Amino acid sequence: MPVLETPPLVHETVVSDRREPFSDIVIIGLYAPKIAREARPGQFVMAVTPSGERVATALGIYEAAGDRISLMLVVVGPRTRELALLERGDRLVLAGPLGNGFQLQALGKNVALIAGGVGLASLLLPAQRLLADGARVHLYYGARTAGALVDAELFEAAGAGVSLATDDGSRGHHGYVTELLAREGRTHETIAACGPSPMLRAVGTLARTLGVRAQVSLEETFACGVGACWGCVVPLERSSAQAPAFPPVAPGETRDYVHARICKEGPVFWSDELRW
Amino acid sequence: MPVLETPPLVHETVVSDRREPFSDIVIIGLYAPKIAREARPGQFVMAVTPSGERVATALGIYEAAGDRISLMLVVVGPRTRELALLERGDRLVLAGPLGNGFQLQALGKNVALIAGGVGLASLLLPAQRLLADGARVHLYYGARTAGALVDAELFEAAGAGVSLATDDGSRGHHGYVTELLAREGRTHETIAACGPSPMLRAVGTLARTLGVRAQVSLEETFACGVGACWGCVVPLERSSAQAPAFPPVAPGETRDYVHARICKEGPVFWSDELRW
Amino acid sequence: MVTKAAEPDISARLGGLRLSVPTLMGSGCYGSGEEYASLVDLAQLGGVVLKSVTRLPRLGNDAPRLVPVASGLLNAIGLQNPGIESYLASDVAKFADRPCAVVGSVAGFSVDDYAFVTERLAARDEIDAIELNISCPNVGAEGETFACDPDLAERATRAARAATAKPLIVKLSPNVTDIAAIARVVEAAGADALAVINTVRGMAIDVDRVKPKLANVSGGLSGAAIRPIAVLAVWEVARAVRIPIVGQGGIETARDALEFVLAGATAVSIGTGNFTDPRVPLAVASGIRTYLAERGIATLAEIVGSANPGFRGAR
Amino acid sequence: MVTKAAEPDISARLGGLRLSVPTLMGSGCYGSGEEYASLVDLAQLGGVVLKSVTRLPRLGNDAPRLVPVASGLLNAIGLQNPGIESYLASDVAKFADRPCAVVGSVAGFSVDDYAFVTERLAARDEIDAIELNISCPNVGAEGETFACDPDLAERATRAARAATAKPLIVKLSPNVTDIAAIARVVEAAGADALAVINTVRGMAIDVDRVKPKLANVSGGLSGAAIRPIAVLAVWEVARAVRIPIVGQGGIETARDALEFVLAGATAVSIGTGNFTDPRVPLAVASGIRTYLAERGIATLAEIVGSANPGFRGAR
Ligand SMILES: Cc1cc2nc3c(=O)[nH]c(=O)nc-3n(C[C@H](O)[C@H](O)[C@H](O)COP(=O)(O)OP(=O)(O)OC[C@H]3O[C@@H](n4cnc5c(N)ncnc54)[C@H](O)[C@@H]3O)c2cc1C
Ligand SMILES: Cc1cc2nc3c(=O)[nH]c(=O)nc-3n(C[C@H](O)[C@H](O)[C@H](O)COP(=O)(O)OP(=O)(O)OC[C@H]3O[C@@H](n4cnc5c(N)ncnc54)[C@H](O)[C@@H]3O)c2cc1C
Ligand SMILES: Cc1cc2nc3c(=O)[nH]c(=O)nc-3n(C[C@H](O)[C@H](O)[C@H](O)COP(=O)(O)O)c2cc1C
Ligand SMILES: Cc1cc2nc3c(=O)[nH]c(=O)nc-3n(C[C@H](O)[C@H](O)[C@H](O)COP(=O)(O)O)c2cc1C
Ligand code: FES
Ligand code: FES
Repeated sequence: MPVLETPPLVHETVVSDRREPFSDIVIIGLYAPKIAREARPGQFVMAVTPSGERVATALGIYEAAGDRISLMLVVVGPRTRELALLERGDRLVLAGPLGNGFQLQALGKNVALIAGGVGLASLLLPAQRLLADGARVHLYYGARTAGALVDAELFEAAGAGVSLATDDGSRGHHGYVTELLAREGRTHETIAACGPSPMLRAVGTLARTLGVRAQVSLEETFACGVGACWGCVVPLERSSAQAPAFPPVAPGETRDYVHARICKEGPVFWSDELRW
Repeated sequence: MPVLETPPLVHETVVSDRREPFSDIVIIGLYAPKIAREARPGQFVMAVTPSGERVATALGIYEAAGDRISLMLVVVGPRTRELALLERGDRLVLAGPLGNGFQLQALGKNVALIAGGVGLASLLLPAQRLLADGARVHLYYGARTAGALVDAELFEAAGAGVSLATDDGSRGHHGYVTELLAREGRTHETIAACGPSPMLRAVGTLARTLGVRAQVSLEETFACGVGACWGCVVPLERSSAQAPAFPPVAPGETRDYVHARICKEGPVFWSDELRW
Repeated sequence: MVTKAAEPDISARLGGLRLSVPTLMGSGCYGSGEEYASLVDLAQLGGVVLKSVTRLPRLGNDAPRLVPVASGLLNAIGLQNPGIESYLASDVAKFADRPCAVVGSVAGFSVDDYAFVTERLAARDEIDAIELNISCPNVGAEGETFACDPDLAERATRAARAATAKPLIVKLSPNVTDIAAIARVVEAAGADALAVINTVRGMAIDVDRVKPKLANVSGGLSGAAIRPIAVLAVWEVARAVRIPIVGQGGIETARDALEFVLAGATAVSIGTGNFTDPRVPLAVASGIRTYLAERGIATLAEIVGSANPGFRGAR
Repeated sequence: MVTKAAEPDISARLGGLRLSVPTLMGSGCYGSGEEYASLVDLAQLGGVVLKSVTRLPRLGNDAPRLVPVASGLLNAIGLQNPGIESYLASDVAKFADRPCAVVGSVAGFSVDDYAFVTERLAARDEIDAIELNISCPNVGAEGETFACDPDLAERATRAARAATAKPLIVKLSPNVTDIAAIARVVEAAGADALAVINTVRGMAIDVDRVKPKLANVSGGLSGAAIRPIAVLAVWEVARAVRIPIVGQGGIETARDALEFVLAGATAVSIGTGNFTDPRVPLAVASGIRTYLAERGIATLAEIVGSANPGFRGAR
């Protein structure tokens, strides 16, 4: 096949390194200078399945420094399984960086980060940037078991405090990570969170209880990743600054929210504006 | 998933070695003691696609010695592409050995082997056995280009003579491998051949011209590989010893052949009994 | 935590046919069982649906008959079979020693064919039940017409019903706009159960040789590719009829099979899955047991249709 | 040996619509083009079929709307769109600067809807042609009914035809027994071209949560999984009508696209393929050029339908 011109946000990257800190958790480093340069904290890429035939996979940009980025994968299905097999020297096509990241300014100077499982991947760049900008940052990190709590030390190295929780009690708090914060009370100005939907809903409730605002980064199934297919929507208050103008209210429509595209208007939203 | 009892002809094998003598030609060695012990020359295995979802792939048993067998793959589509990625230590489920191999007795004591491309894979064991039984064996081996003529030395090491041909003339005879034999005239008692269908048809014509009989091993798409689906048929003379009794002639049926299953009645047939 | 109670009961009833394991092997995919005996312990299967048999012998379509496609397989066998007389004379006796249920499959080109072959085949003790294949897409327009036309579907079913008292499973085609409508008339005509679905019509073209890959031009698409189509068909049929459903189309894992069960299938059938890996039926059965055990559910029957609020069937 | 002649001409004509490259981007998959502008040079596309628009605004189905399945995707967007008035007021003007053809897509729930929206949309200069989506499976039974019923298909087409003189492409559904029959009435009703096929109805069930994965329960299956179904649909339609066909369903490579062309499609449409890799449309166009060049064929039009002996269309 003839070589195709590569448009601005499509990149042919090469795997530079790979580690597997726990079973089914794989971190692949990639030589991807443009993405490394341009990524804003909380943005993601769409990774093209090497064997084709499957829809590309949305992955948070985990690390970005120099010419290298990394992606953190948890193997849950066929696409992550295939991506997890990539080895040093293999090629990977990425589209990105895409989406709006966290609104770091609005998070203020004393931020609780809450990560559930692989949600951690979208929080390292925000942590580093917040800390570099002089904020205090504490990571609350939950996973099913001790071994799955990977890389907390990268956050410590950047200067964040870290508290851990596991579902099975094998390390840190025995239970949900949100319980840790609930117990502490209001010790942070804002929250930034990423993880599975049930956790993010709990974060929303917690934030309301504590009287702080939370930005949550959603992980849903994407198809296009660029706002073209309207497949990745989440119900959002019509009054949200992120609410798309589209569509206007139809006669007879009883639903009083709009559908925002997670990939385009998000993936980060203010939890108190979500209607889920 | 609980471990399943493995029935007699289903084997969980492990890749012991791998080499890639030319681009898109991969030879994988497997620890598969039962198959190594039981394989008859010309038999095949069904290889389960590691990622699932695709029909298993029929592959000739290339080498078999001690606890090890090997398979020779030419990457032509998604399944061979995936199998070609297997590396040392990876697991591979194989069903086999399956099918009837070559009728070595009937080949006599002076045999021309004709291999087209990856068809070579089904001819090494026959060559070794024939030579061990005191026959003279000469391999006529054709491929598109010099580099794709791999492993001829394994045949030489076993004691066979070797003549080569390439489509592009980069090594040996410039043209089809069957032309080599046609030029030599009737210097062998019988022929045993494996390769793509057009080549095997040419072998049939050649054999008729030379007045010798030929056993040809067919490479068609299989589904079950065990005779259950009737998907892999080839038209065969009703009078052939390999013709299945099934079905009897229907009233009004104008086709005067039967459909034999390549996987079950074959994969090796006498070329003068095929009606293709 | 896993409840370590008694093994869950995964048996299934299709009218008068009781399967100790809820897995049938799809017609045409498993021969008569013996072909797979060296790869699988047949006693661990619910049963085998035999290759469809017709009134007269059929040589079937010319080769090639198979094309692998994305997540699936196209086939156009064309009902190669020895015809009912030769089948009764030479083959049927061999089914007596199968350690699982044996379901005969009947195909035809007229209502009378269905009646005749059903009667002859069902009369044999070796046959536990009859599946009526009114939905074979690979024999010109003839075969499938029956499952795509409510009137023909009804008449074929009624004729077969009159021809035997053994459990009668009628196999439906997905190549219709409203499969539930066909299911209703087939139920009314006396079917004991429905097999949902047969293959979806499709084709592939060889762009190098500029001609269809199948000698028959078109064929039936099976395998994982059609699973979403099949699950929806079961879902819709389960809202329309009260008789049990045998769900099929792309089942390769226990989770796949459970999609069908939760949609409303009492049992499942595995065809192409055997070609991807002959251990699939065993993995499906053991995975279903595990699923039930982990949830403390005693019988598979309890969860039939439980994701489907409109499920009308008897569990 | 590769003939080093002039670049093959891969342009395509759909009635009065001329595409310099024979690739349209499937409705609903490519927004209005601008969403993909950072990933693909839009000037290298034949055109973009816009997201379907309806008379009134629609909020669409609740989430989740997407489920990845084997070699494909299930979607149930439910025609989220701003309604024709708001669309004309705020969106359409932006299409003027697209460097490729812009095809408006019209969906509806009544014959009158199709006429009204077609007239309003087609009146705008920014719109080069209209695609009539009479085959959306994700809006309850309503939408798809039109493409599954010859009478409704005919009336919707006739109404849209009367509403505009611009090229009119009518998009057919695979969820029928005989797509050629629908194609014939749509041709007779005045369509300039046919889009074959829309998505196939399907669903998936979450066995952990014991409920359908899509909020809408069922959705439309697209991607490589449906390619064999789509190629056969094009093959059959191409034997039934003389107007050009836009083939679609699972196109990811030039070879896939060529299957459709050889079956009888004048142009192709790429939807889900963009989700597997945004470079697919570029690879398809360049791969088609290579295929023609290697065979010394000067124009794509020459090979339209060339694997299909029953092809009746004009090349
Ligand atoms: C903005 C964004 C950022 C993301 N970042 C990351 C990231 O950095 N790293 C990461 O790993 N993921 C990330 N994700 C999630 C990732 O995109 C999805 O997990 C992806 O869809 C997985 O694809 P898959 O084919 O492997 O699994 P899929 O086929 O999509 O299936 C995965 C889901 O299906 C269900 N499922 C399927 N099979 C099974 C089974 N056998 N057992 C149990 N459940 C099953 C489960 O619900 C499971 O979560 C992100 C998503 C978004 C939207
Ligand atoms: C008894 C037997 C023994 C065999 N032994 C061997 C063996 O030892 N080694 C071996 O390698 N094979 C062997 N084969 C053949 C092997 O089983 C097939 O090649 C297999 O089907 C390939 O699967 P695939 O998914 O890679 O390709 P498939 O998807 O099956 O497609 C391969 C074929 O499709 C066409 N095709 C698909 N895509 C393209 C494309 N992009 N360009 C051109 N053509 C294309 C070609 O005709 C090609 O040959 C054997 C077959 C049989 C029956
Ligand atoms: C090679 C092959 C042959 C088949 N032959 C028959 C048949 O003779 N009669 C029948 O009713 N169904 C036949 N089928 C359909 C299967 O029984 C099954 O209904 C269908 O393939 C869907 O299930 P699957 O995806 O598990 O294969 C055949 C399918 C295949 C793949
Ligand atoms: C997410 C998604 C949204 C779609 N929306 C529409 C639509 O609004 N109107 C329409 O006519 N077709 C719509 N389709 C169908 C596609 O345009 C296309 O016909 C179909 O998906 C088959 O082609 P593909 O396999 O290349 O995607 C949609 C498909 C997808 C996957
Ligand atoms: S994934 Fe297409 S709009 Fe978000
Ligand atoms: S592959 Fe099934 S009979 Fe040969």
